[in-house]
Amino acid sequence: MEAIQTNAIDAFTTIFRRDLKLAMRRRSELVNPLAFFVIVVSLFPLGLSADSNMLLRVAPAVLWISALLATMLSLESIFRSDYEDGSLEQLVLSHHPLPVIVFGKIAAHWCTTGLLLTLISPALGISLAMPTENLGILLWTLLLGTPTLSLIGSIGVALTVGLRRGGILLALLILPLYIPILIFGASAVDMAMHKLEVAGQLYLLAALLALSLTLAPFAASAALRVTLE
Amino acid sequence: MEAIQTNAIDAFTTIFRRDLKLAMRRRSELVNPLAFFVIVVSLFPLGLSADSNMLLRVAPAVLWISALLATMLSLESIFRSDYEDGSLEQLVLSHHPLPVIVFGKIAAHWCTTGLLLTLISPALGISLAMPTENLGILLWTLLLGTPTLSLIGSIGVALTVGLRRGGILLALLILPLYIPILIFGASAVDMAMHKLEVAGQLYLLAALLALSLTLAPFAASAALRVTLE
Amino acid sequence: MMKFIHRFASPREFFRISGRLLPWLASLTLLLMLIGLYLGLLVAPPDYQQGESYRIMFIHVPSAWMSLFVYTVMAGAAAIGMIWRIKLAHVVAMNSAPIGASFTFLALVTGSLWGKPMWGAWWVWDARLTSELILLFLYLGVMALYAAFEDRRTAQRAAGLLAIVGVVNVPIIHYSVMWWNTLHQGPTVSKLDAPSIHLSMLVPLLVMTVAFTLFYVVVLLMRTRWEIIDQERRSNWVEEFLEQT
Amino acid sequence: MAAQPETRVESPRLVVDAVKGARGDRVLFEDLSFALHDGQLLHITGPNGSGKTTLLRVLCGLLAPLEGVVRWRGQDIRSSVSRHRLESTYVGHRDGLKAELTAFENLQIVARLCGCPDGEGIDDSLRLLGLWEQQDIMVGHLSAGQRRRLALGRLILKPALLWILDEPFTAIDVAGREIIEAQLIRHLEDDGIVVLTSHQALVHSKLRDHCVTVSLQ
Amino acid sequence: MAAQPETRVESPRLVVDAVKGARGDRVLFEDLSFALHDGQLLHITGPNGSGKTTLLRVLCGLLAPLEGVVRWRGQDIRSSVSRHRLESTYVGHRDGLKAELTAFENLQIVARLCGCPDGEGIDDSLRLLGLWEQQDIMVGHLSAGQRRRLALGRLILKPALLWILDEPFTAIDVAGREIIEAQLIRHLEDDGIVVLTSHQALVHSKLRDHCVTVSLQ
Ligand code: HEM
Ligand SMILES: Nc1ncnc2c1ncn2[C@@H]1O[C@H](COP(=O)(O)OP(=O)(O)OP(=O)(O)O)[C@@H](O)[C@H]1O
Ligand SMILES: Nc1ncnc2c1ncn2[C@@H]1O[C@H](COP(=O)(O)OP(=O)(O)OP(=O)(O)O)[C@@H](O)[C@H]1O
Ligand SMILES: [Mg+2]
Ligand SMILES: [Mg+2]
Repeated sequence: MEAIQTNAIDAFTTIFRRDLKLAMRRRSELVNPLAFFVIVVSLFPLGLSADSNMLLRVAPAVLWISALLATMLSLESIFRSDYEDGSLEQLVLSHHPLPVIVFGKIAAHWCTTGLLLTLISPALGISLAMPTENLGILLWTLLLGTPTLSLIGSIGVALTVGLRRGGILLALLILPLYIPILIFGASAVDMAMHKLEVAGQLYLLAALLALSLTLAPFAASAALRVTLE
Repeated sequence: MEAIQTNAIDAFTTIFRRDLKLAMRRRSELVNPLAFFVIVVSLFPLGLSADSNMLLRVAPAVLWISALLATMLSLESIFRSDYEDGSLEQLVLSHHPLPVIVFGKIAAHWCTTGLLLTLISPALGISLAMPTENLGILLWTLLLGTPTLSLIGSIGVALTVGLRRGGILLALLILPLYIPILIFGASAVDMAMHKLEVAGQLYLLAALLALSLTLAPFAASAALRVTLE
Repeated sequence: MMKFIHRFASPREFFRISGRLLPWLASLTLLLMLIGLYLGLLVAPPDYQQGESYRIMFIHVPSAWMSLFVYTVMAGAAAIGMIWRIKLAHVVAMNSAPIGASFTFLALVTGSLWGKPMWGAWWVWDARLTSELILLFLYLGVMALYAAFEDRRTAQRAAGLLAIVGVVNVPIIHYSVMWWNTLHQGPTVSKLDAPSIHLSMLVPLLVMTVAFTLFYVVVLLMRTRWEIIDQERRSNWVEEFLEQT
Repeated sequence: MAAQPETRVESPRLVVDAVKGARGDRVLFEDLSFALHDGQLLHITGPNGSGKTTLLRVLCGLLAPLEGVVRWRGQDIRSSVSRHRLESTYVGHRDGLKAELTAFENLQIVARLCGCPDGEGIDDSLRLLGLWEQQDIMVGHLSAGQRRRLALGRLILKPALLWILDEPFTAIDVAGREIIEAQLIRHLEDDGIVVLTSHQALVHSKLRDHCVTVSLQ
Repeated sequence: MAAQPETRVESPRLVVDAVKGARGDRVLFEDLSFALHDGQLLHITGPNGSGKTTLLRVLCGLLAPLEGVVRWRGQDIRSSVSRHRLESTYVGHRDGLKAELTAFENLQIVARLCGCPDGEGIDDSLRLLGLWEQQDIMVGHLSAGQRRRLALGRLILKPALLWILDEPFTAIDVAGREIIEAQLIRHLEDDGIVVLTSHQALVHSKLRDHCVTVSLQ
């Protein structure tokens, strides 16, 4: 019993470190969700008339939607390359519990996307004319929300990874699940900007995070087993 | 001389019909850029507080940005699957001029994405509370703009197709090139909603289309030659 | 002339000649930089409107100019490399990208530092600012594409192609952004055109510009030399050189 | 259809019992039964498209058989998963290597995941496979055959009883083939079990002594 | 290193002249020269990673040689592209088939792109390759060997003088191998030229008569 437990932790760290190393190796992957986030956010001032009052009012929605899209676009990296070169098959066949392995991969994904997005978000908030005292709440909602995005996303990727062209189908599966997070996240920032109380939203985001932390690795593992057949 | 010319046209239609047929076969691909477009557009009322005055003012930007993202996400289908199964190699080695083949693929891509997006856009415009008399101009800007998106996009895909994980890198390469189209397209719709003259923008969009029609197939072919080495 | 170019374009000759030039160029750069900063920060009078904060101009304006200049050089070199298949041109193009991106970044940072006291905001979506930001993305795209390929020759040509496509787009971006911003509501941003500039400010500005250009040349030469060493590390002359040092 | 291995006293390690496999609507094999004892090699043969790959995926538990069961040490591999997983190694059509990591790093991950101490084991495998000099090259830069050799490295690293190999000799040159056959022989002599498919006959005579054949139609 | 074909009176069709090939920083072959006449088969051999694939890609013009030229009918293939393309067929490592189309549709596209009338030619090829019954199955559902057979179908459909084949026998069973060797013999007897790599020796003795070998180190 003891022995198996430490083994599972070993497996988690092996996978986590492996995926981080892979993300470092393909340097572009580390930089790019970030770059995408920055670019999409800056499309809005370009599409809108760049009047700062208007920008300010759409800022929470724009930031959250962009973070969501950036995460969504990078989701495939959780499983696709492993699927394509056959590594996923090998991981599924390993004697460690699959949820542990999947959890290692999700954790690595969040560190290379959601965490980075969160860290850069204040700068983008400023570019959309957000007042500095609201940047804290932006950070908090993203910090609580983006791990949930990675976790839920992993289920979608696991379901679509066997398909030839998962990309857009994935978006279709995932977006409806992302909507609650988007609504809570964006409205929390919006309300904070109107000087309203937002603890409720934050608790809800935290609850969603806890829920997906416990369920998503299992759901994603089950999905993988099915699609790999 | 005669003989070669008709051959090139044959090659174009062969490729065009092949790619359309492939898009039909993988049904998901036909539906999905569309579905993505619809979903992203409907995220905005969710992220914003759904007040219709606000929606109306952001509608042109939101529609255009979503169309742009939907096109961008489907770009990979132009070359990636052909690259992965080795068909692209074979197409490059065919004795037909590569730009003709590339052009056939771009045309098929536009028919299955940009054209469909354009056709559905009025319905989405209405859902964002746009007045009906402005839907015509929305249609026109998309009709002139989306082919340019496919054309420019093909260069980006050609450049990244050999890379293991082109997805987000592609976005980074392509978005700066898309910005002028976005600005002209969105501002034309916006100005039409303010009852201003927009012929200038439409001419510019047409000029960009003409420019990319003549250059993009050649640039994309050159890029393919480089990345296939 | 052609012969000289070809000789200079051969890696070995380039290495030899640039090795001789470098120390001189580097000291000249340093000297001009010091003079420019001295004149700009200490000698030039404070501005009657902006007080001391305008002095950031002596960094901002040259780096903004350089950001555009370097992009042109990069795209030109890439085109030369593609058309005449000159290795050295590709190397120059690809080594220009990070330098140009740094200048662009510097222009953005100094600009927004300057913008805070001037406009009360770190960033506004003004035409010039926006196109500078897009320029940064173009640079980053070129660099990312270059880094993404494992084979160096492929990387150089692919990224070079992107640089060339980008240069077609730069004027389009520039004008589209101007249009977009002026067509809408009136200018939210105070116009940048300063009234005819005083000589005591113009001189340090020009000195700094020359210094920045030289700085670019020096860094470019250094990076190019190291890349040549890396590329040709198996050839005899590089081994000889490495033994000497 | 089923092979008839010589009867032995001990109970067989791997038992395939009335298994039916299908892809899409097509039934590929039905009522297929055989049993393997320690030290036996099963060579699955059959023309293209007869279902060899499908059968191997059933044997390693990636695919559920439509009917019948596969038993390892007497237990259904679909219900008591971990024992079978711990004791078997599958090398499929695809190599399962990360192109961005070096040869060494790839083996390191294999070693860590199967809980064996790294270090020497990895060095030995690299030497054995003739990849010692390539150990710091990224796998994406290796040739088809070098990659295949590396994929087979997991056989050497992970101490498993059952080896399941789908066309292991693809892209591998003559010298490489000899190395791998030698490994197979060593494994069989240590009482291991091997199941493999290959369109080429096995070269080494010692292998043929251990060999049982099942051919699919 | 270079092979010495018997000298003939006519000038050789394919000439490889002092070619140097490299991947990454590594030089794989240098100063490699040989010439092929009509009716000759060139078997490129060499251990894993010696550069066989690289050489084939140079020969079909996908990769520029670092030094030297490849000449087809006396002209550099990198400068006068279309003649060489028209007259040669390359079947590489990957099959170049669309998984979503049926076997028939795949061959149809090949036929249309090389300008030959479809219809009969396609039927004949399917029959010849033993894929007549699979013609309406999507290629994604075919087995590894069936797909490889279909990929080789382009040799039969497109009337080309020069065939360039990278490990054509991968995943193909014994019967399939015989079919393909028979095609090679027919092509050579019609004065065609074949360049191929394969780690397995050629079986048919007639092929060996036409065969020249170049081995890379
Ligand atoms: C992040 C903010 C800023 C950016 C990205 C930026 C960018 C640029 C660029 C690209 C140029 C070169 C334009 C050309 O030569 O065509 C430039 C020049 C200049 N900038 Fe800025 N700028 C910024 C903020 C400012 C501020 C706040 C001021 C002061 C009010 C300022 C004053 C100038 C001046 C005086 C020039 C020289 C104009 C000329 O060439 O005649 N900039 N800037
Ligand atoms: N995903 C799938 N869906 C439907 N049918 C499939 C699928 N995969 C394989 N098949 C069918 O199953 C049959 C057997 O495939 P399998 O890959 O097991 O053959 P194989 O014996 O390994 O052949 P080969 O020697 O060519 O590798 C093939 O004839 C094919 O038509
Ligand atoms: N994209 C690449 N970048 C860098 N090096 C590469 C690349 N592709 C191949 N190589 C190197 O080139 C060498 C030759 O590769 P090639 O595929 O030509 O070998 P091969 O003779 O076909 O081998 P095999 O018999 O295994 O198929 C390999 O040793 C490999 O290290
Ligand atoms: Mg098989
Ligand atoms: Mg090879």
